[in-house]
Amino acid sequence: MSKVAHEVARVLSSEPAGAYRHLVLAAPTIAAYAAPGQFVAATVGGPTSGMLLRRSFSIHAADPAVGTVEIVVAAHAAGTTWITQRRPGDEVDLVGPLGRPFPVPVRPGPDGRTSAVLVGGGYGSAPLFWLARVLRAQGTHVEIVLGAASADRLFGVDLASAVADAVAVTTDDGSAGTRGWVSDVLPEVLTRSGASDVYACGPMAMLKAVTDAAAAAGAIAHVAVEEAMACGVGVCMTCVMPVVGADGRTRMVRSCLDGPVFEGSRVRWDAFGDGLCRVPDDAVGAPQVGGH
Amino acid sequence: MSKVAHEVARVLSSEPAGAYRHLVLAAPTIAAYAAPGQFVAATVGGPTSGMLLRRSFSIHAADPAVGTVEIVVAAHAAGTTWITQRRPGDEVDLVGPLGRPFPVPVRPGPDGRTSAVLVGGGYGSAPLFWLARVLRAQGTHVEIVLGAASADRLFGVDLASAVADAVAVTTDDGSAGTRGWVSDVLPEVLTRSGASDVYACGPMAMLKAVTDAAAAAGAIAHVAVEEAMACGVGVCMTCVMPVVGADGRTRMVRSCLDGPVFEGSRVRWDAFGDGLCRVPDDAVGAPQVGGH
Amino acid sequence: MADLTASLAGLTLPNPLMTASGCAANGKELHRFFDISRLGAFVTKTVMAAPRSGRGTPRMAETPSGMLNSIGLQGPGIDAFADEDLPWLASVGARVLVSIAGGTPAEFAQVATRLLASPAVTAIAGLEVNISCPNVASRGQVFAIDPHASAQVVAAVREAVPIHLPVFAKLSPDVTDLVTVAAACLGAGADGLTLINTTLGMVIDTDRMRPHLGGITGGLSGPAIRPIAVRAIWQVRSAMFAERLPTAPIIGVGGVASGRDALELAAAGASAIQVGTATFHDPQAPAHVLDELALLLDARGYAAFADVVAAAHPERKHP
Amino acid sequence: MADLTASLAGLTLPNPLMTASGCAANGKELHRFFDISRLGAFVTKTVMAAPRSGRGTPRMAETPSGMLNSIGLQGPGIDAFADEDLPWLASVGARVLVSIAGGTPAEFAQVATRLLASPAVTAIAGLEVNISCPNVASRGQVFAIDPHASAQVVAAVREAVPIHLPVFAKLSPDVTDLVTVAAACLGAGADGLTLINTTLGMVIDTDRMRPHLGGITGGLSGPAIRPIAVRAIWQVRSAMFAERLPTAPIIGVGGVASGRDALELAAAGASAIQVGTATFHDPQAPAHVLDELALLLDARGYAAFADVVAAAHPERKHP
Ligand SMILES: Cc1cc2nc3c(=O)[nH]c(=O)nc-3n(C[C@H](O)[C@H](O)[C@H](O)COP(=O)(O)OP(=O)(O)OC[C@H]3O[C@@H](n4cnc5c(N)ncnc54)[C@H](O)[C@@H]3O)c2cc1C
Ligand SMILES: Cc1cc2nc3c(=O)[nH]c(=O)nc-3n(C[C@H](O)[C@H](O)[C@H](O)COP(=O)(O)OP(=O)(O)OC[C@H]3O[C@@H](n4cnc5c(N)ncnc54)[C@H](O)[C@@H]3O)c2cc1C
Ligand SMILES: Cc1cc2nc3c(=O)[nH]c(=O)nc-3n(C[C@H](O)[C@H](O)[C@H](O)COP(=O)(O)O)c2cc1C
Ligand SMILES: Cc1cc2nc3c(=O)[nH]c(=O)nc-3n(C[C@H](O)[C@H](O)[C@H](O)COP(=O)(O)O)c2cc1C
Ligand code: FES
Ligand code: FES
Repeated sequence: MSKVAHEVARVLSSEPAGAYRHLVLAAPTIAAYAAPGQFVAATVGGPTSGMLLRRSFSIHAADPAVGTVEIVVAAHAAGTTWITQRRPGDEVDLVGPLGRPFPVPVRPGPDGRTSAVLVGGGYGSAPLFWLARVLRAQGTHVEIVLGAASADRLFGVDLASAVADAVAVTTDDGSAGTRGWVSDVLPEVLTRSGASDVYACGPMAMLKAVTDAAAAAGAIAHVAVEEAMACGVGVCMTCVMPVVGADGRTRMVRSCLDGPVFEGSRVRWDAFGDGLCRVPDDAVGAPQVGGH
Repeated sequence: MSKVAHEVARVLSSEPAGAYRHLVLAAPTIAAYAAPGQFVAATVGGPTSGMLLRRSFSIHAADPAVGTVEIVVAAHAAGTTWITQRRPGDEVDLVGPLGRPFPVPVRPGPDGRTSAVLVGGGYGSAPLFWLARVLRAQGTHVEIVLGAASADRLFGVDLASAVADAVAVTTDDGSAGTRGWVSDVLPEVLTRSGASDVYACGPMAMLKAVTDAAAAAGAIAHVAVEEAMACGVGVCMTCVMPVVGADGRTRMVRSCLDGPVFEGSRVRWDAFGDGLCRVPDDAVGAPQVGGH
Repeated sequence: MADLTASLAGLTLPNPLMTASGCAANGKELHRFFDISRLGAFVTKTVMAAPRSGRGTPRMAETPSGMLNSIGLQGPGIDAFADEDLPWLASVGARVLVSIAGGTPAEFAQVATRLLASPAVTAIAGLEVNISCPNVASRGQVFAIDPHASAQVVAAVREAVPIHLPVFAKLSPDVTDLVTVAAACLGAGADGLTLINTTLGMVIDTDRMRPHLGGITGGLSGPAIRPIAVRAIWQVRSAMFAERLPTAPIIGVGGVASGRDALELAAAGASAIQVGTATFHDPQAPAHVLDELALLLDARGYAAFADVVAAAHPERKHP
Repeated sequence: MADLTASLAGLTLPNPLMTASGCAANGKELHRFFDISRLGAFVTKTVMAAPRSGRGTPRMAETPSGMLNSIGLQGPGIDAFADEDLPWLASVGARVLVSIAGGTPAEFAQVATRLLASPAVTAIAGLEVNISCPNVASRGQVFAIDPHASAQVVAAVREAVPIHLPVFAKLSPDVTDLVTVAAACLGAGADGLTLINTTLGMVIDTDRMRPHLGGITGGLSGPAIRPIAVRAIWQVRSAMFAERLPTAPIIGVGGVASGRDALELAAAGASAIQVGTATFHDPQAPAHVLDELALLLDARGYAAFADVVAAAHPERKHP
């Protein structure tokens, strides 16, 4: 397990970004340890809060030199709304960086260069621009595909061109970019770029579609999931999902510790549906008929 | 029951005042209805608070013309601390004015003028200056006695001289005024002023001492109590205390509705002790031996 | 606008919202904040035969998202209630669910009988039998933990009042087997159940190192216990679907503070909803919950409140 | 500096603070945040004989000042626990209270026996028997609601392990008569009791109109239930003072998030304190509670933690 810190971060800035809020936080220790794909977990509601559990946010950027960590937050319900209401000078209790970062591509193409496509749905794009910078710095060709329901729910279209070799945008309602889903444009991007690795963060249905498209194109999908988490640090077992291990067996693994980034082909997508995730019958320790 | 309002008040100012915090709130309807001795009840902790119950505060001043209500708050535990942290522009959900106000003196002295002594312990003095102004405006001679543990726990010494004909100050540690308790100086003040009515607000032990001193001087004591309250509006029955009614019988009455101002001589002081209040055996409906 | 009518045990109410016993006194105090006749029904503070002083103080402690109380059933006694409080409630047009208690089944029946002699008897929509009160015959243990004692109380009350007045038994969650207590009450003639009364808790004053409440233990209420209320309603409703219990209406209570919360209890199986502790936070809470519930039903396209009752049960979805 | 030593059933621990089973995994994860050997003891996630996947998700819901969970006892099985997890805990110097469960008394005994074969057996400070797990013999009802079934489990475990290893039975609050269950467990050879496990609750997803948890009902935990834990500890401790129960140590658990909370459970009668759900809020919670408790004891002039155990009981003050 990698290094992790627990620190009270001061809000340096909080700016609207379309439907979201972009926060810059002073959290020097977390900034020093973080890598793209990891997340932070914040307490919400202040000292007299009735909400006990931490809320998780992908790290949008971390700058060890100045000691900042950035996050992009969608006001979903009470906890995230509280975060979006923090103002410069306010404090947020953070634990991080948590989880495993995105791995780097290791299979260079015919030109000797590695190539990657980064796919973000909604605020799921938040961690991708930092990843893009890291990948480009090591010589990887990077293309970005961003999708959302509508233009205001896209995040980082302006940032993308600065860090990627090519950018494609889709919206469900056509209010920006191509009308449709990222999965509509992804096959073509994959073919054109010949990417060996696809990185994706966004809703579960999108991650499955990206996994399928990557498989069809012979690429590896690295998907960052968002399962409901109570602790974020590996002690509660609430964030589990069925993932196939190196031994070929499915286990209910903690997405906060073994994830949030998984190889898409190892995720048991068949277990998910209708907002639930079943334990596959062939999972290690799965309930037996008549058993527990 | 008098008129009462439920309104979201905006904080206009919050200033330190010794060990306390003095807040001015925009609450026009409450301001319009309020009289000295009444109180407001505020929710604490914001929308995601784990603290459900309202906190009560005496109305320090109410100005119907500008629509303001003022309170003086001691940071006791989490709820009051939250109130002291509110800043201009913040909102506080208020119900008020609650309870019965201080009655006016009705027995003029030999000079044809009514005379009153107002006694405040700690922040308990908060409602007295407004009361003093009202009494003086109707021709009553007013003296004020303020006491506290130490100088920083006195409230309103500066205000007192502007609204009273005479002021006495005591502190337990002698850091301001006479060293000692208000009850040490009160008999002399009562004798000198020939007051018919004594008004007091502060800790229970002080209220009892004031009641005794008033009785000795042939004056009526009007004491404003502070029992722990869950609702403040008369529906929970948590704030009760034993008080003798017009029929001479003791009942457990709601201090939020029938109080907080009681005639000191009617309060069953014998029932209080060690932070508890027993039901006197002769109270209406008191538990019988072997009964409930 | 969804049809908010609530039907329970022959009773038809304009909407499912009610106050909870002991959290709204007997109406006058809240009527300053909203017209209590807007509510489906007004549930009165539990009344016993004689006037009662209740317990000494402190009688309450705040707890995380809840509170503890030990009021000790303070009240004016049934004579004063029937002659003064009930007529006042009738005068403002409230439909009244009268909460009654006693130390013996006979005292329950006596209180119910006396109630019928009130000049305002027509304002009575039904009786709520509070069996979470000490049973004189068993050294102060409450009736509600014993199916047999609970049934005796219900039978005594059912016998004392005319059949058109529905009788609801209000149960305690502090039992190993709630369904058995529910079965005993329904078997003894209860027309419906109210779930749940407070759960037993305690707070210690760590400054004085002694129990905080004069009464040592007290009843825990508020949003903290809402998951317990939802579970209790669900269990009893499931037992009805499974035909382990006769079908009867459930009045849900416990931690409701918003329209969403009311919807949650209804979906678990409640045909009407009471708002208790939330009233201490917001004196208009019962009215606010009603308004929020109405908006929610509309927003989700439900034609009637009746459509959401027990809607989270698979048996209801796929009967 | 107050003496923090905690003594329970022959066990002497440097301090009374522990993790709570299932809220700290098996140590590695929290050890990144603080040295877990600082705690009086580390309580492991309940382990059963075979590996278990646990339930599907959602497995949790946040509730006001609490949470609901239905993990379904996910775990690696006793072999992996004894061969890998326990040795790791031993390697960092933790004193380990091992939480075990089974579907039958025999499975409990089997798990206990296998545990003794661990290379790290000397790290075991004691066993915590989690009887809030489904009893295969009674269609999935948990052992803990039945005094007889609970006693059978405790007896089987007590027989399987050497007498120097204390056995604690962890009870559920969801019973009509907690003292009877406590008596059954102590009678069957338990050296002490852990009070309380979660209380049964439920949350409904009002968007989807179905139970929020895959497992339908779940266990409610966190500060919301602290008053229930304090009450349970108080009741059992009072029964000991009244000699309705043999005197035995109680480990308190339920809603502790601060030194004050720990003091409250101790004053109610707990000789050691576990921190569960609060760890999800603050991964350093068990260590923070320990530090706060130490400061509080000093500030109030107590010479030893032992002085506050059961200190709110009048019998303790005026024996
Ligand atoms: C690894 C990870 C990275 C994330 N990154 C971002 C991000 O960059 N920006 C962003 O806006 N959101 C992100 N989320 C989602 C965010 O954590 C949830 O929207 C948030 O927890 C919901 O809190 P709430 O109080 O608004 O909602 P509520 O529904 O009130 O939350 C109740 C409980 O459920 C949990 N929960 C509910 N939804 C989610 C969810 N989708 N994921 C995890 N826990 C959930 C909460 O933690 C809380 O315990 C991320 C989630 C995960 C797991
Ligand atoms: C009529 C009245 C007038 C008051 N006027 C003032 C005032 O002008 N300035 C001021 O600073 N304080 C005043 N108080 C006291 C103030 O209400 C309490 O200090 C406050 O409620 C404590 O809240 P807390 O969250 O800090 O403490 P906590 O101890 O956390 O409060 C817990 C619970 O106990 C109740 N409670 C605790 N102490 C008291 C108390 N003394 N009185 C009533 N309820 C209590 C709270 O309402 C809350 O429900 C007044 C109280 C009453 C009843
Ligand atoms: C202060 C207080 C007094 C109560 N008095 C009674 C009562 O007299 N009779 C009764 O049946 N229930 C009484 N209750 C229980 C409530 O009616 C209700 O069942 C319980 O509080 C749970 O609902 P809530 O969480 O909405 O408060 C009382 C509750 C509180 C908080
Ligand atoms: C997510 C979670 C998992 C738990 N798993 C177990 C378990 O495996 N065995 C057990 O005895 N108790 C388990 N518990 C119960 C806790 O140990 C504890 O008794 C309960 O949560 C009350 O304490 P708390 O309020 O401090 O969390 C679990 C609790 C939670 C919240
Ligand atoms: S969120 Fe707790 S184990 Fe993953
Ligand atoms: S505080 Fe509720 S009745 Fe007085």
